[in-house]
This record gives sequence, C-alpha cells and structure tokens, in this order.
Amino acid sequence: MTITQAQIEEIIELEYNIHLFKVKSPDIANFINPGEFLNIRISELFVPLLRRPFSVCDVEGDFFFVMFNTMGTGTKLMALKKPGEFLDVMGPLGKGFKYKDDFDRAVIIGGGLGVAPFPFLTKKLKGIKEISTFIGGRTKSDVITYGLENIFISTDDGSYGFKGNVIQLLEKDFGKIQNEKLKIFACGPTPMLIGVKEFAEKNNIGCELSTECVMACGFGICQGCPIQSTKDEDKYLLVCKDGPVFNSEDVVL
Amino acid sequence: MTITQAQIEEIIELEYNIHLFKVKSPDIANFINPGEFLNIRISELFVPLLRRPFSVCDVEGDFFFVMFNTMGTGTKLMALKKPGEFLDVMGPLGKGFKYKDDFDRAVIIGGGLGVAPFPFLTKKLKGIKEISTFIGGRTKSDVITYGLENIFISTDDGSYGFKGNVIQLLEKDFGKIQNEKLKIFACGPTPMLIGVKEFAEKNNIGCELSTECVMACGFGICQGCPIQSTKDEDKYLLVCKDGPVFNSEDVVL
Amino acid sequence: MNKEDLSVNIGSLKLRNPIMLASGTVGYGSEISEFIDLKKIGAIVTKSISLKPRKGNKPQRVLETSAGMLNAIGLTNVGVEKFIAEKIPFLKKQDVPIICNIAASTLEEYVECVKILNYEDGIHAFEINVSCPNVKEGGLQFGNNEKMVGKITKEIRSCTNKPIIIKLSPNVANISEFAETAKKEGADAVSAINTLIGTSFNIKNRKPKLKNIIGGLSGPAIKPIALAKIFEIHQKVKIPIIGIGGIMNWQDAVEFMIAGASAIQLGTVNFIDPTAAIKILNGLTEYCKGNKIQKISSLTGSYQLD
Amino acid sequence: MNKEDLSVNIGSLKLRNPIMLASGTVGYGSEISEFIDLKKIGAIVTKSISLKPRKGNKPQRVLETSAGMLNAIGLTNVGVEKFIAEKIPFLKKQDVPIICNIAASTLEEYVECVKILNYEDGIHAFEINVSCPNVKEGGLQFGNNEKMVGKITKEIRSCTNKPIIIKLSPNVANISEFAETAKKEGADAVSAINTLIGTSFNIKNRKPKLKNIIGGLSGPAIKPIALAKIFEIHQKVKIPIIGIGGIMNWQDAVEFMIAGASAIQLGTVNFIDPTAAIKILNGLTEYCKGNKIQKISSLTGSYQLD
Ligand SMILES: Cc1cc2nc3c(=O)[nH]c(=O)nc-3n(C[C@H](O)[C@H](O)[C@H](O)COP(=O)(O)OP(=O)(O)OC[C@H]3O[C@@H](n4cnc5c(N)ncnc54)[C@H](O)[C@@H]3O)c2cc1C
Ligand SMILES: Cc1cc2nc3c(=O)[nH]c(=O)nc-3n(C[C@H](O)[C@H](O)[C@H](O)COP(=O)(O)OP(=O)(O)OC[C@H]3O[C@@H](n4cnc5c(N)ncnc54)[C@H](O)[C@@H]3O)c2cc1C
Ligand SMILES: Cc1cc2nc3c(=O)[nH]c(=O)nc-3n(C[C@H](O)[C@H](O)[C@H](O)COP(=O)(O)O)c2cc1C
Ligand SMILES: Cc1cc2nc3c(=O)[nH]c(=O)nc-3n(C[C@H](O)[C@H](O)[C@H](O)COP(=O)(O)O)c2cc1C
Ligand code: FES
Ligand code: FES
Repeated sequence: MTITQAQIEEIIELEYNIHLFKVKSPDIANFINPGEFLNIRISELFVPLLRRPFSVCDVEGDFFFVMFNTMGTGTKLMALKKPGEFLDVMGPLGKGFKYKDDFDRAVIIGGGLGVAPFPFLTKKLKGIKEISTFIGGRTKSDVITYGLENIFISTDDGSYGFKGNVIQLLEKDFGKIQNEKLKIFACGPTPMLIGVKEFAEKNNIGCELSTECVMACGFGICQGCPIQSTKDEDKYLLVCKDGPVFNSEDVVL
Repeated sequence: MTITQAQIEEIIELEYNIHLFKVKSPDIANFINPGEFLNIRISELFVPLLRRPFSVCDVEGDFFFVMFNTMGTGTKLMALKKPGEFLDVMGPLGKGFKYKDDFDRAVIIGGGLGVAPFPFLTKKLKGIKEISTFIGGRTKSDVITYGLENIFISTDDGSYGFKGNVIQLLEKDFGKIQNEKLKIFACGPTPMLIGVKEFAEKNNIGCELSTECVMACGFGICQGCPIQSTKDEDKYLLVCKDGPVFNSEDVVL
Repeated sequence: MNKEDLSVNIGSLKLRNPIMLASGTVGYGSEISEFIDLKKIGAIVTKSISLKPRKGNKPQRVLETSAGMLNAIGLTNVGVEKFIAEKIPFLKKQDVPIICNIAASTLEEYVECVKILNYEDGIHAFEINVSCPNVKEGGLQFGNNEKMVGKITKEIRSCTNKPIIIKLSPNVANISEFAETAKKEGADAVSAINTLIGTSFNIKNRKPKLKNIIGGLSGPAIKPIALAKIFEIHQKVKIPIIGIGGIMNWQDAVEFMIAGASAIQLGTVNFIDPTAAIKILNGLTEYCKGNKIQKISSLTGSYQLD
Repeated sequence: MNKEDLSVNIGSLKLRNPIMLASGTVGYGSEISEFIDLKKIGAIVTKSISLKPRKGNKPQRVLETSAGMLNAIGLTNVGVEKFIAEKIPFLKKQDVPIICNIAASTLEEYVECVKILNYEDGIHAFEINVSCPNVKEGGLQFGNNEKMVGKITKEIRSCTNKPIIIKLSPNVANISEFAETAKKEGADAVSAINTLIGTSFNIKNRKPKLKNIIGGLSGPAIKPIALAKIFEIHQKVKIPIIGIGGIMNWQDAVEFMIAGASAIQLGTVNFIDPTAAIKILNGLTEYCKGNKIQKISSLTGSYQLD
C-alpha cells in the first residue's frame, strides 16, 4: 500500500464517456493483483473532497490501466486530465480474485462498467484456464469488450447480442459449459450480483463477486463501507479491506 | 451590465506569475471605460465559490484585457486556463476614472499590480493630455510597464529605478510638472493610496483613487464592500457600485 | 398536455412558484432586476429593514470559505421610512410579490415596524429575522431564546393580518421547538435556515478576518445542515417551511422540497449567478414535466423513509 | 540555533506536539501506521469504544457533500474487551500516546468502561464522546443536555486520575456553557467540535441517502463553525481546548491555535491523505522557525482583537 504521483501515459476513449487511462507506476503495477483497486485523489484542491475508487483494469510492465465512465464531479474532472499530467494514486487496496484455485473454466460476468477489472484477470488466466465471458449492458454503447476473451453479449434493448439481461444469457448458454469445473467471477451492479449469486448457488458453482460501495477512506479506517457477513449476523465486513472481492457465500447483498 | 461567456484569445506572461489575458467580448469591450471592472467566475464547479474582480486593463476592438497575478485559489486556477477556453464574465461594473475633466497632465500612479487599469486609461488620454506615470514595486519583477507612457520607476529595494517608494519618487520629480494643471489617477495598495491622497491634498491637486476591497457580489446586492464616506459620517459607500474609483476627497481610507 | 402547476401556498400566502430570493442577498431588487425578470419568481424577500437606517459593520464584511462564505454585514439598511418611499415603489412596478424582512433590537421595534409597514399593500407578507448573527443587540439573542421568539410572534400577530414568517436560527439544539412556538403564537410559516455562526483568523497578523470577528456562514457548505433542520421541523411540527441554505441549482431545490420545504429561498447563489432563480425555475418545470408531477407542492415532505 | 519547542500541555497531559488523530478517523491505528510513523505525532485518539461491541448502522454510511462529508457509522467498534486484548498492544508498540475515546448509552456504561480501561497504562487520557449524532440512544442526547454532561464528567472524574477530555457537540446554542460545566465537574480539557447534524435526500427515489437518515458533517465545510465554537469557549472558559473541524493543512492548524486551541485533531483529512499529520507537523515546525516562535504553545488564543 503506497501513495504515489503517477504520470498518465496515454488516454484512450473506448466509447463516448468511457475512458481508459494508461498510467506509469512501477510501485503499483508490479504489486497489484486482479480485483484489487486504487483510490485516486482527483484534485489537489479537495474538489472532490474524497478519493475515488477504481478497479485496476489491466497491467502492462510498469503501467497500470483504469477504465471509467463519467458519473459525477470526480469522474468528470478526471476525464479532463491530459497525458503527461499526474494522478495521486493510493494502492494496491483490498482483496482481489482468487484465480489460482482448482477449476477448469473461468466464467467471467460483467455488467456495464463492471467489466473494468476483467482485462487484467483475463490476462492472468489466459493459457492456464478456459474462459467464457458474459457481458451485459443496457444498450450497445455500454458494452465494452476491451481485453476480454470468448465473449457472449447481452443488451437490455437487444441492440447488441442477446436481448435480455446477462443472467438470462448465462442460463441460455450454460449447457455448453455445464460439465466443466467452473468458477464464476462477477462484477457489476448489485441487482446483477444478486442474480449471479443465486445462479451460482443453484448450480453449485464457486463464485466470487466484486462488490461496490460508496467509500470515504478506501483502506479500512473509516468503517464507511460495511457489507453484511453471512457467517456472523453481528458482523459487517468492510468492502475496502475484506473485499471488494468476496466469495459469494460470505456476504449478503 | 451583462454576463457573458467570453473566449480567451491569447495569454501573455508579462513576468513570472503575472498574466495578461486577451479576451473576446464585444458586449464588454464596446461598453467598458477605464477604471471599471469585471467580475469573473473562474470555475463552473463553484471553486472558488465567488466571482473574482479584475480591472479592465485595456481594450482593443472587440477584445478586452485583464492583467493579474496569482494570489490564492481563484487566480491560481485562472492562471491554468488556456487560449480557446471561456471565461464567465460579468461587467462592466462600477464607476471608472473621470478622465475628461479640465486638466493638462495626468499623473498616473500605480503600485505593484495597481498598474492594471492604466494601459486603458493611457490609451484614452494619449494625444489629448500629457501623461506622467509613476510606478512602484517592491523589486524589479514587480514593475510592469505594459501599455504605459512616460514612466518613472521606483523599487523598495532599489533593484530598478529610484530606491524608495512611489510617493518619494513623486516628491522628487514633482518640480518638473508642478506648474501644470494636474490630475492624479492612482491605484495600488491602501497604504500607497493614503500617501497619494495626502500628497494630492497637500498640493491641492485633483485626485482619483481606485480602491480595493474583498467583494462577494460585485454589483451592489450584498453590502459586502463598504468604504467610509467623508461627507456623511453615517454612511458607507460601496466600492463595487459607487467605486472602485473615487474622488480622493470623498472617501476615508 | 397539461401545464405543470408550480404554484405553492404558504399559509394564506399564494405564490406562482416556490422560488424566492433570500433577504440580504438581493438588496431591494433593483440591481438584480438588470439580470432577471422579477415577475417570474415566486417572491422577493427584501434586505432586513429596521426602524431607523443602519450603517452596518466596518469592513472587512465578507470572506470566502470552503464552499461557503462568511458575512458580517450588520444589517445595513435604509430604515423603514426610506424603504417605503424609495424601495417599495420600484418593486411594485416589477410586479413581484414582496416579502418584507424585519430586524429589530427590541420587541417594541419589531412591533412598530410592522405597524408602519402593515399599510403598504405592496407587502405580501412579513419575514421576521430573529436570527441574524451579526449584530450585537437583538438578532441572535432573540433567535436563541424560545420565549422571546414566542413573544415577538405573538405581538406581531396582534397587529397584522398579513402572513407572518419567522426566520429561524440554526444555531440551536432544537429548531423544531422554536418552530412549534412560532406556530403556537400565530406564525403562518417558518424560514430555515439563517446563517451559521463562524469565524476565521488571519495567521499573519492574528486578527479576525472579519472586523466583527464572527459572521454568518452561508453557501453549499451548509446545505446538509439546512436539510437536517428542515427535516427535523417537518417531522415534528405542522407548519409550512421555507427552505434556505446553500441551494445552487434545481436539484438542490427539489431536495429541499422533498425534505419538507413548501418553498425555497436563494441566497449566496445570487452573488455568483444572478440568473440562478430563472435557471432553477426552468429546471423545476422540466423536472415536473419529466416526472409527471402535476402539482409541485406534492413534493413537499415527500421523503420515503421505508 | 535553538530547536523549536512543539510540545504542549493539556492539563496534566503532556504531548510532544499538538497534532492528534481524531476519533473514528484512524480506527485503532494499524492501517494508518502503514503510511506514517505514529510515534512522531502528539497522540492518537482511538475510535469510540463502548462496553460491548457495536455493529454500527446499515449502509450507506458515508456521503460526500460540498467541501465536506456526512457519516453515520453508528459507533461501530470492537468493545472494551477486544480493544484491550487486541488493539492497545499494537499501539503501545508504536510508542504513540493513546487517548481512548469512550461512547456509551447510559451513565453507568461510561463509568464501567472507564473503570475497566483505567488499569491500562498504555492509555494516557480519556476522551468522552457525549456528542455522536449517529446513534439513537446516548450520544447526542447527552451532548445537548448540560446537566447530563456535568453528571457524566463528575462520575468519570471520581473513578480515574487520568486526564479527562470531554468532546463537545457543536449542535447547541451555547457550547461554552457545556465547557464550563465540564470544567466545574473536573474535566482537564474539552475537544471541539464533533460533527454537525446533516442529511441529504436522493431526488430520484426520495430516500435519505444515508440509511440512518441523519449523519454528522465533517471536513473543510465546517471549519469556520469550529473556529467560532473554539473562540467562544476560549473567550468564556479557562480550560484547554483541543480544536477539531476541517483542518487540512498547517495553516489551518495555526488558525485553530490562534483561535484558542491548545492542540488540534485531524479527522476527515486522514481519509484523503493519511500522511497529512506528518506534513502538518513539518509545516508547523517551519512556521515556528520562520516566525521565531520558540514555544508553539504561545500561539494558543493569541488572537489580536484590538
Ligand atoms: C472497489 C470499487 C471499484 C470501482 N471501480 C470502478 C472502475 O473501475 N471504473 C469505474 O468507472 N467506476 C468504478 N467504481 C465506481 C467509482 O468509484 C464511482 O463511479 C466514482 O466514485 C464516482 O465518483 P464521481 O465523483 O464521479 O461521482 P459522485 O458525484 O460521487 O456520484 C455520482 C453517482 O455515483 C454514485 N456512486 C458514487 N460512488 C459510488 C461507488 N463507490 N459505488 C457505487 N456508486 C457510487 C453516487 O451515489 C451517485 O449517484 C468503483 C467503485 C468501487 C467501490
Ligand atoms: C475592483 C477590483 C479590481 C481588481 N483588479 C485586479 C486586477 O486587475 N489584477 C489583479 O491581479 N487583481 C485585481 N484585484 C484583486 C483580485 O480581485 C484578487 O487578487 C483576487 O480576488 C484574489 O483571488 P484569489 O482566489 O486568487 O485569492 P484569495 O484566496 O481569495 O485571497 C488571497 C489573498 O488575497 C487577498 N484578497 C482577495 N481578494 C482581494 C481583494 N478583492 N482585494 C484585496 N485583497 C484581496 C485575500 O485577503 C488573501 O490574503 C482587484 C480587486 C478589486 C476589488
Ligand atoms: C451577505 C448576506 C447578507 C444577509 N443578510 C440577511 C438579512 O439582512 N436578513 C436575513 O434574514 N438574512 C440575511 N442573510 C441570510 C440569507 O437570507 C440566508 O438565510 C442565508 O444566506 C443562507 O442561504 P444561502 O446559503 O443560500 O446563502 C444574509 C446572507 C448573506 C450571505
Ligand atoms: C467517519 C467518521 C467517524 C467518526 N467517528 C467518531 C467516533 O467514533 N467518535 C468521536 O468522538 N468522533 C467521531 N468522529 C468525529 C471526528 O473525530 C471529528 O470530530 C470530526 O470529524 C470533525 O473533524 P474533521 O472535520 O477534521 O473530520 C467521526 C468522524 C468521521 C468523519
Ligand atoms: S472505505 Fe473507509 S473503511 Fe472502507
Ligand atoms: S460586493 Fe456586494 S455590494 Fe459590493
């Protein structure tokens, strides 16, 4: 865990309003794992006041990538940055995916910008495990396939791929991979994660979920990011420290 | 009085930290007079919250100029603007110099960035009246001669021109112009204005002072910018509406 | 297609829309009328008026803080007489409902002001400032003293039939009790909030930055506090609330209405963008249209606590 | 060349410098110790501890506002027992003075906590949280009730010789009276301020953004309010004040000391820059050097009102 001033090397606009920053930082790139995240201070002026959390999207040598879309003040200001400028980055933070388990095929499920952590995971899995990637969006421009492999697509409005949500798509195509030893890795809006969790439980598949939560600190000192533990009714886990990736059996969504 | 989005045409760095913006706005350039000012909203994000007042420095066709140095958040952010970007400008505001009176020679006195309103005044006076310009600074890099005529310089540390303050310089050179019909136009820090006022009264010279004051609105609705009237003990005048330029006899500094 | 109904009632006071300009942040309307058409807004609340003219505090009177500003104007105003002679005629011509804000140092002064102004048919309602933090006498002392607020309300009630709005101080532990008292003594509505007490020191010369030492904090910084005060009143007291405190855009205005406000006032934002009232009006209209809200008054206190 | 003396005394509590980390904004120190060397700072105030562990409020617990944040954590903590077993040993190893902050729902709970913790020689002082806005029982009710604050102080005083710091609520009209009461009943110091009550609503679903509905406002937005409260206490009561509220840099720290604070606490800034304490320490050192201030304690209450 470090705080570093990392220089933006390149900015790629993947879709309207969806940006990919390539940022130089050996301190982070060499130590971060898929599913872990970074907490970025967007302006020295304390506007926005708090850091903003972003998944590590990919790593290439000394560079890490973040993928984001513009939501509010923070991401809008971040989108105005130019190559050569510096980002104040805290990381690596949190617990990422356990992708070295015993399974044959990774079933990656991403909803909207929930695909963000998966290019890096895909890179780690490639050549070692089979991969099927299911991604869903409201409409075509939501679907980002950057860095992913063996992709199945759904959109709510049917403008791209299967018409329906990503769980329905999964149900539909599940037959083809049903007999392999699977592990699910999912990230996206909470309603989708709930669906994935049910699906995994129903089919008895190991499943990790990358959860989201509004955070104040991102490194465990504010208690601002609780998520209910399944094991202990009296206990919250912290999304920023115990997560953001959880075994789907460990948390109540 | 209007609010307009005015595009920055050109940025000139006169000295380290002293910037001259050339900005396009016929609505302002065609209506503003020397000594009047503009109130600029530096960021849409309400950071800084309030507008910042700047004298009109000069006018050229549809363009106006502002000259400023970086003091705090507002001016620092303004200094980061690039040509092509827009400024949210309210103006023309306040009352400027009465430079069409009956006098032969304008004695212009500027302290530090107090020279800001004088290039425009000089342009209006040139060819019509004689001009002597006295400018003072702490050190050489404070002395900005842009757009001025017939200049006499003083610095506190003697690094440029006369060593001493601008009032001492004026006293020293006063003999040469003493017999003409003079009018003083001064702008600068309050201690300097107090000196100028005394000098003008002692020598019985008409004198206008451009005063400064922290402002909230800049157009007369907040009552935030009072300055004591000499004529009426029970009354404050408003720097933003009744000034910023006052006849030196009308105000207590 | 039906037109959205933006009108609101605050007791017997009917306004074409819920957007007012707050006392002390628009003077007497003439300067801001160069930017906006005053008759489009719900009402203008005039700068606090006192029986005699007040010169106000020495400078420095204003100061920017993080997302806010401090002011210690000290109730500078022209006094009742000049207000009637010079300020009301202009506002009447603009066809904007006038809410006359009154500040005083004594109970008697409040009463006298109201008695004089009561004859002015241009004045649609009185807003009673019992909560200005920037004057030594009156103001805050009253605002933080429940009995006094009750007394003032009662006395004023006895000498006018115009709607009375009591402007409450946020610098108390229990604003809803003040609202309850105001209601009991006959107020038609309360406004909340006035500014919060704040200060700042110059670290070079160690002097207070404001000559008056303390000032009133306004602007976006205080918005969450204002919302909590309004919510508290709405939960506990049945009285129309005029919401004030850091409203910068239509989203904020909607949020204040959801929290319990029947109408809202714009303060600090007028300094930055004097056209804000019109932008917010347009925003509210679009919001009602988009969300099929026929009467904007249905927003008031429509929070969902599950 | 003499070294600047940054040490301060808060009653009988002696600290190497005036910079503390505020309760609830550093947990129990282990995470932040990855960024800074804790033994360089004046003291760490631990997250409010209660007799039994507390789970805290449901999410959403935090929310950014203009230049501030709302929190409704709900005093999540491990309880006294686990605190002693697991948290104190770590902090003792860091060689940082520990100020143990205690929250409780009843007078008896405060007393019991203090009695148990009194034996811990790692604990240098108690900070009594009578002002948390985020729990239904206790907390705020106490903080806004002067008699109760007096009672709590008195009872705690009778069972410990360690310095007692009462952490005051800003959500009152007269904070100095609370300070006076605390002093009278034997407190060594007061901390001011805890967070201000605030809220926010989602304008789409009309629900409160915080599950707890209301939360506590902290950060730069509240700085002018905190300064005014500290100044009020300093003017009226002779008791050491620990200044808290929106301190982001060394300039702010100096401003708080000028306003009357003997020491300061950093809260929200830790979330944004966990190294802030060290930066501020360096800033204060340079400031003292540059201004030939031999003892930083001479800054306390050094305002010039002329
Ligand atoms: C562990 C983690 C990893 C993330 N990774 C990515 C990523 O790789 N790419 C990406 O684009 N976004 C990611 N996010 C979400 C991202 O942090 C938010 O979009 C961002 O904080 C919004 O900041 P803002 O100032 O633009 O918007 P705000 O003005 O702060 O908020 C705008 C809207 O977004 C909602 N929002 C804000 N923060 C969050 C949050 N943390 N979770 C859910 N909703 C939020 C708000 O409630 C509000 O409705 C991640 C969040 C977490 C917790
Ligand atoms: C009528 C008028 C005309 C002006 N013309 C010019 C000009 O042409 N060029 C120029 O560079 N500056 C001019 N100023 C001053 C300019 O407005 C301030 O420098 C600016 O507002 C500082 O903003 P900031 O956010 O950078 O600094 P802040 O962070 O607001 O303040 C930094 C420091 O500057 C002081 N300060 C802030 N505002 C003022 C003010 N209005 N007067 C005096 N001190 C202030 C503060 O007290 C503080 O010490 C003018 C001011 C007025 C009132
Ligand atoms: C410069 C200034 C002057 C004010 N003068 C008055 C006043 O005379 N009477 C009054 O009742 N409120 C006065 N107020 C308070 C405002 O009406 C309003 O309650 C407060 O500013 C909060 O709203 P805002 O955050 O939108 O500014 C004043 C506020 C400011 C900023
Ligand atoms: C997330 C959070 C949790 C807090 N928890 C506590 C607490 O448990 N006990 C307490 O006395 N104060 C608590 N506080 C209040 C802080 O200690 C401090 O008084 C307040 O945040 C103001 O300081 P700041 O503006 O520097 O943050 C908490 C503040 C925050 C932001
Ligand atoms: S965000 Fe602060 S503890 Fe998780
Ligand atoms: S700055 Fe508002 S009245 Fe002059």
